[in-house]
Amino acid sequence: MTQRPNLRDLERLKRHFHIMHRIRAFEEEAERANRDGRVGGAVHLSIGQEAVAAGVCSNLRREDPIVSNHRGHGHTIAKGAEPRAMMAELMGRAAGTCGGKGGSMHIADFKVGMLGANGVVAAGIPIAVGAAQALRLRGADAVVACFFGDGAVNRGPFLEGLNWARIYDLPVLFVCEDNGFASTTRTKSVTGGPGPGPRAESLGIPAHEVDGNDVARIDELAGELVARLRNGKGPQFLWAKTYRLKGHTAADPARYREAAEVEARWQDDPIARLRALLIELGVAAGELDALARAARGEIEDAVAFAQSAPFAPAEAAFGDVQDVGAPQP
Amino acid sequence: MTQRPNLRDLERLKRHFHIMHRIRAFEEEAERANRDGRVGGAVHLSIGQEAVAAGVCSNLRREDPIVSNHRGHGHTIAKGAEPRAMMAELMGRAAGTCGGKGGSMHIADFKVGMLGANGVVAAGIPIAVGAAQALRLRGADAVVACFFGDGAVNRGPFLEGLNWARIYDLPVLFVCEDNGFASTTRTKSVTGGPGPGPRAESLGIPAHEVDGNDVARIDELAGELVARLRNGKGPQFLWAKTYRLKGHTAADPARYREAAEVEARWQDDPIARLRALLIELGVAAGELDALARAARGEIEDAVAFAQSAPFAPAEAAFGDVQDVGAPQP
Amino acid sequence: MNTISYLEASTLALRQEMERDPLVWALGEDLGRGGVFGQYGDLQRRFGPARICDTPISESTIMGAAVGAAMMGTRPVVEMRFSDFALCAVDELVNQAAKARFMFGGQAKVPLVARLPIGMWRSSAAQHSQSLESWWTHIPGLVVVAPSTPADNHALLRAAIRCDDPVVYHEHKDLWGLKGEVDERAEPARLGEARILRPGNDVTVVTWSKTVHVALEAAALAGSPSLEVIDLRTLWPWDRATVFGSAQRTGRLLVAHEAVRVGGFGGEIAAEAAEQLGVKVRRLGAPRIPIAYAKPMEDQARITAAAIAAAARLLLG
Amino acid sequence: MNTISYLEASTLALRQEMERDPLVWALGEDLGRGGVFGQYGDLQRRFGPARICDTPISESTIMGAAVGAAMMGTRPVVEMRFSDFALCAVDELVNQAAKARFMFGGQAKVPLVARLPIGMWRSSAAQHSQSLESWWTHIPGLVVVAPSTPADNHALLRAAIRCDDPVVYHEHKDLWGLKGEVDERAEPARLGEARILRPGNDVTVVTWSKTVHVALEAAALAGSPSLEVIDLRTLWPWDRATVFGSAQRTGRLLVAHEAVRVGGFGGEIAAEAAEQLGVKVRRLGAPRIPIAYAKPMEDQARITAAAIAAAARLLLG
Ligand SMILES: Cc1ncc(C[n+]2csc(CCOP(=O)(O)OP(=O)(O)O)c2C)c(N)n1
Ligand SMILES: Cc1ncc(C[n+]2csc(CCOP(=O)(O)OP(=O)(O)O)c2C)c(N)n1
Ligand SMILES: [Mg+2]
Ligand SMILES: [Mg+2]
Repeated sequence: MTQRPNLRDLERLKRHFHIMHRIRAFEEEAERANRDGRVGGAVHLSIGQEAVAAGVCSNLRREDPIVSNHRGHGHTIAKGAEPRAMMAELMGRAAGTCGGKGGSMHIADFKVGMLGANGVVAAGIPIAVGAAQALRLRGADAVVACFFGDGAVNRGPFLEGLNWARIYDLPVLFVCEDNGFASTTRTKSVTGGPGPGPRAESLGIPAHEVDGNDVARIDELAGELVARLRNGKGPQFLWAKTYRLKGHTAADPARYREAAEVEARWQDDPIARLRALLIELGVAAGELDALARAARGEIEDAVAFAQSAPFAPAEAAFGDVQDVGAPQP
Repeated sequence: MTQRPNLRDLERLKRHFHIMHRIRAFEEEAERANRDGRVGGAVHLSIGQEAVAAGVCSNLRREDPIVSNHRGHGHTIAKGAEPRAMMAELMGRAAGTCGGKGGSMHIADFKVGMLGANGVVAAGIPIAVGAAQALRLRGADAVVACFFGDGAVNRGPFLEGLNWARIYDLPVLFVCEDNGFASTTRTKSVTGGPGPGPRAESLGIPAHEVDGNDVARIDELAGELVARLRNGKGPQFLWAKTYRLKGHTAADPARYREAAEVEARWQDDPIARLRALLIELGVAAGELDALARAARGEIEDAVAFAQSAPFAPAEAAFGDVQDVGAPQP
Repeated sequence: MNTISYLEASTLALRQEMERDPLVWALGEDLGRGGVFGQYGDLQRRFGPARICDTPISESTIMGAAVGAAMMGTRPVVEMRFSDFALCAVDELVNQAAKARFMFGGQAKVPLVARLPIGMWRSSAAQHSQSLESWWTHIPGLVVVAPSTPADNHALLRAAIRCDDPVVYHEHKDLWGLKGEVDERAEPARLGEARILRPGNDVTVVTWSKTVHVALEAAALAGSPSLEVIDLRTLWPWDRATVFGSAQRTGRLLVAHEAVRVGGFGGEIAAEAAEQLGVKVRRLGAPRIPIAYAKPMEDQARITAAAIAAAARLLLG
Repeated sequence: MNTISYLEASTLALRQEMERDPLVWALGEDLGRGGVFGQYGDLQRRFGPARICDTPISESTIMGAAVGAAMMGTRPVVEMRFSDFALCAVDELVNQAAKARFMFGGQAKVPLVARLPIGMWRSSAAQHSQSLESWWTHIPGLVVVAPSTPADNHALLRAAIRCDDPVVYHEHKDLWGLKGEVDERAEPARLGEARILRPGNDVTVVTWSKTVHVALEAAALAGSPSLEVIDLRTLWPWDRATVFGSAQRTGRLLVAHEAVRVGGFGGEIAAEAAEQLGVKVRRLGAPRIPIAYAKPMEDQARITAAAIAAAARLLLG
């Protein structure tokens, strides 16, 4: 059950509601566009996991970087990126956040501190700790949030990166989005021991388990942890238990799990839960519907924008490679 | 203080005494030979750590493989390799265990189940779990012991390999020889959290701390753990706390630590401790001296053998590369 | 003879080798559900989870465990999903697999097959599209294979599995669906043998993997010079006799590959031919750019039939 | 002008760049005690542990953290100890450092310098002797450098640190002790410029790193043809103008390197020269064998002055 939020304020919850709807709408459009070919490549949807992105990022400032994994749309939106530029990226347009060079799997928006999704599982972890180290060298007091999945805790960089953050006391919030799966494999079946949290603890990093579908609780906990980071208390680990409601990619029918299991999990949809909470707190259904519609409208606008935006010229493939010894078209 | 051994028998302790002296003598000769150029490359001495090799390997059968790291002479001798062939390897001779191709850092003797030292820290861990998996596929009931240092627990393969052993329930005894250093760095200063044992526990592997200079206790504990492995109880972790009495390599004067610290640690020399215990148990000093002399004699014989053994012909460099597409001299 | 796909040919090959030798097994992520491209089919149901082994996302240990398992006398087939992810396992492949036999003076061999699917597929951007086969040719101890047809994926994979050396085996992601005739009872191929797919008089075109099909297309283009198209099939060892024989006949050698031209394996073959035969040489490969997501930019990294024909014309002078 | 060693030249270069730019820093194992070869000297005492950062044995994260730190505007110098250990950090170097700028559409650059000491030193066997510089030339986004003298190690390291691209910087372990004149106030080198070290008429010899000294020795051998010795200094970008200019003059090009010949960077240069200029080419490199421990076998992997002279004679003859 959703816990009674130790409320900061109702407006904050409504903002979460808006952002989570924006993520949901963005990914539903991306899914559709991937199926009909307007968006290419592998598209990893975070539908069902929106509460983690919203709850964590709402505690970050624009100058606090985040590092993401392959499932990065939600983090990017929650960090404040423009849906137009994001959808343009997914459609490979010059107006995309990466000029069409990255696509969904490499979405990034450095303007808002989003240092990139990544096609290699766990590769973002070392990048995040290095970013934190650089910020310290530069005298900035920003903090870094690093998102990864439960599958990433079985790769070496998980150990190396967390140890690194600990020994240098870096202000990094590690966020493990435990959605139960690594592609088609149930992560539990390939993960020894008691799981991500205890692994972090064994590396000296305090771990905090949280219901990953409860945005109010995530927001509150992330707020506490980010405050600790800002107070120089060293790295923190957030273990958010959630569920991947869609397949691994938009093209994955996910036949390796029962329809009934997925259906049951839809009952725990973080957006529906937040809606119920807000109604319980006295917000009018009409106001919420308006917020949801607004979010949907923003995304429809983004799709329209992206579809009519031009592609970068083919020769742009020769740009952004390197300064010294740059390739010639 | 050395614990009263829950004695299997006195003969066993005397065998340890002999083997530990053999290791000590071998490495003292290797050190000398490295200084005067008879042995080349980097030579990593395990002087002060002999109890771990002796205590663990005495519980293994010939067909139980071990995998080692760069500091592998002790493990190799304790597993039963011939000092002559070993010293010949260090001197690069054709009669060496690897025909002179490996040298100290790649010493190996497959005949006695010694699958190799390794020049890459932590690289032996995945190899060890794979060896265990292969043994299971082949229906063998052998167990594998994997030796590595306290520096190796900060590399990714530590996490990956231990997790692997856990999820497939492989009979691997992980032996962390915690000698306080990784080259010139005190390992504590770069290791977050409570250390190797708790890291193993967080991966679901029972960890057992032991005084790494107490061969009787190591033998006993390793005996218990190997029995568990043979009974299908899954992987085990032995965390042996010891000290590297010499420099990182035979060429390292180790100026990064005080002479007083090293001197104090010599008081805890595992060989001296074992000698004191045996005397306390009533063994005559003369008998022990004879054992030590015998060990020293075997090594002197090995040096003499190696020095007079021929080098492999230069063209042997073209052998053992590959079958398909083999290089031509 | 059956008409099956390049993907199915690999499933068949692995199945046959697993039936033949109980010490052949495979390990990698999601293999129980067929693997990321379905190339492991229902093999786990057939052989059980110990021989079709689902692993965690632990590339270093997938490769490293295979090294240990190979040294202990089994024949692991290592699935890396995308050749890009093998970059997480390079110590294990290069410092361990390739060198163990030598370092240990021949005490053990390392008969593993590392499957590293290469190449551009569709809009997969810079971390899922690479072709780095030339790297492995530079590493003593490794055998390097890159089949272009279903029949070869069957015959070469079986040969790779029986080979006592570590083999880096490159399937091309854009060929999975390619259909062709496969004789299930055929002998495994001999590693190191190229094949002349199309005779020609003017220019010898040496190529492998997907670019074989592009070269055949080029040869069929109206106005193209007469191209002799050689599918190299194995990059190490490469079939010098066949390549040199053809190049000597035509007097002109073009090497074409999808990988980046600079530092690509085309340089090795062209340099050898220039050095040993003195024939005219030319190379085609991708420009030195990462592979972009958006199609117009992505296409800049593709070698086209027109480009091959044009390069051949330049050689003709 | 001071006469200092190749090693000291690198310490000086790093010190000067750290004094000049507070965002230059270094990370790696044991740097506080000077690094494995002493090349970090007393820099930690001078600049503190945040800028000369002692790390755990975590190559993936040493390189990966540098990528993050470089994207955030600092200039990390990454110490890998032995180029062999960089094989534990290839995803980070190739999939991340080299591609980040491109994948993210130019939103960030990755100005890191990865120091990968290469080469045979003394009896260090197969895992501590490799030269894999050709690999990095194949990777779009990377700059590749290999200095052969103290002056160049000073001037090129400073240039590498100021470069906005990721630079793979290869020092040769056998050159640490080499002494030479270094002008502390000299400008940093320009990356991509080769240098003709010795003029000659018969054969252009292109080489880099330690083999430069072997080539000079070959040129001085009695009975050797007249060799024009070019130190390439930077492998990517390589100085085509200087190499081609010389090769056109002599009509003969020999590329010699310590790395394995098959798949080595010699193939790239020889193929380009054959293709573009039609000059006679030849390559020298190590046989395709791992490097053995025992000296007689180890020496089989060495390129000698006599071998260079003989290869040059073959080109002439
Ligand atoms: C190093 C590496 N290995 C394998 C893959 C293929 N892959 C992409 S996503 C994924 C599953 C990741 O699971 P998790 O970390 O839990 O994230 P989730 O997909 O559940 O969000 C895998 C195996 C990869 N991208 N990188
Ligand atoms: C991947 C890798 N990084 C660095 C090194 C260099 N190196 C060799 S031994 C060593 C220290 C290892 O420490 P530990 O594991 O504690 O073993 P010990 O030397 O103390 O026995 C280092 C850093 C290496 N061989 N491999
Ligand atoms: Mg997951
Ligand atoms: Mg140690």
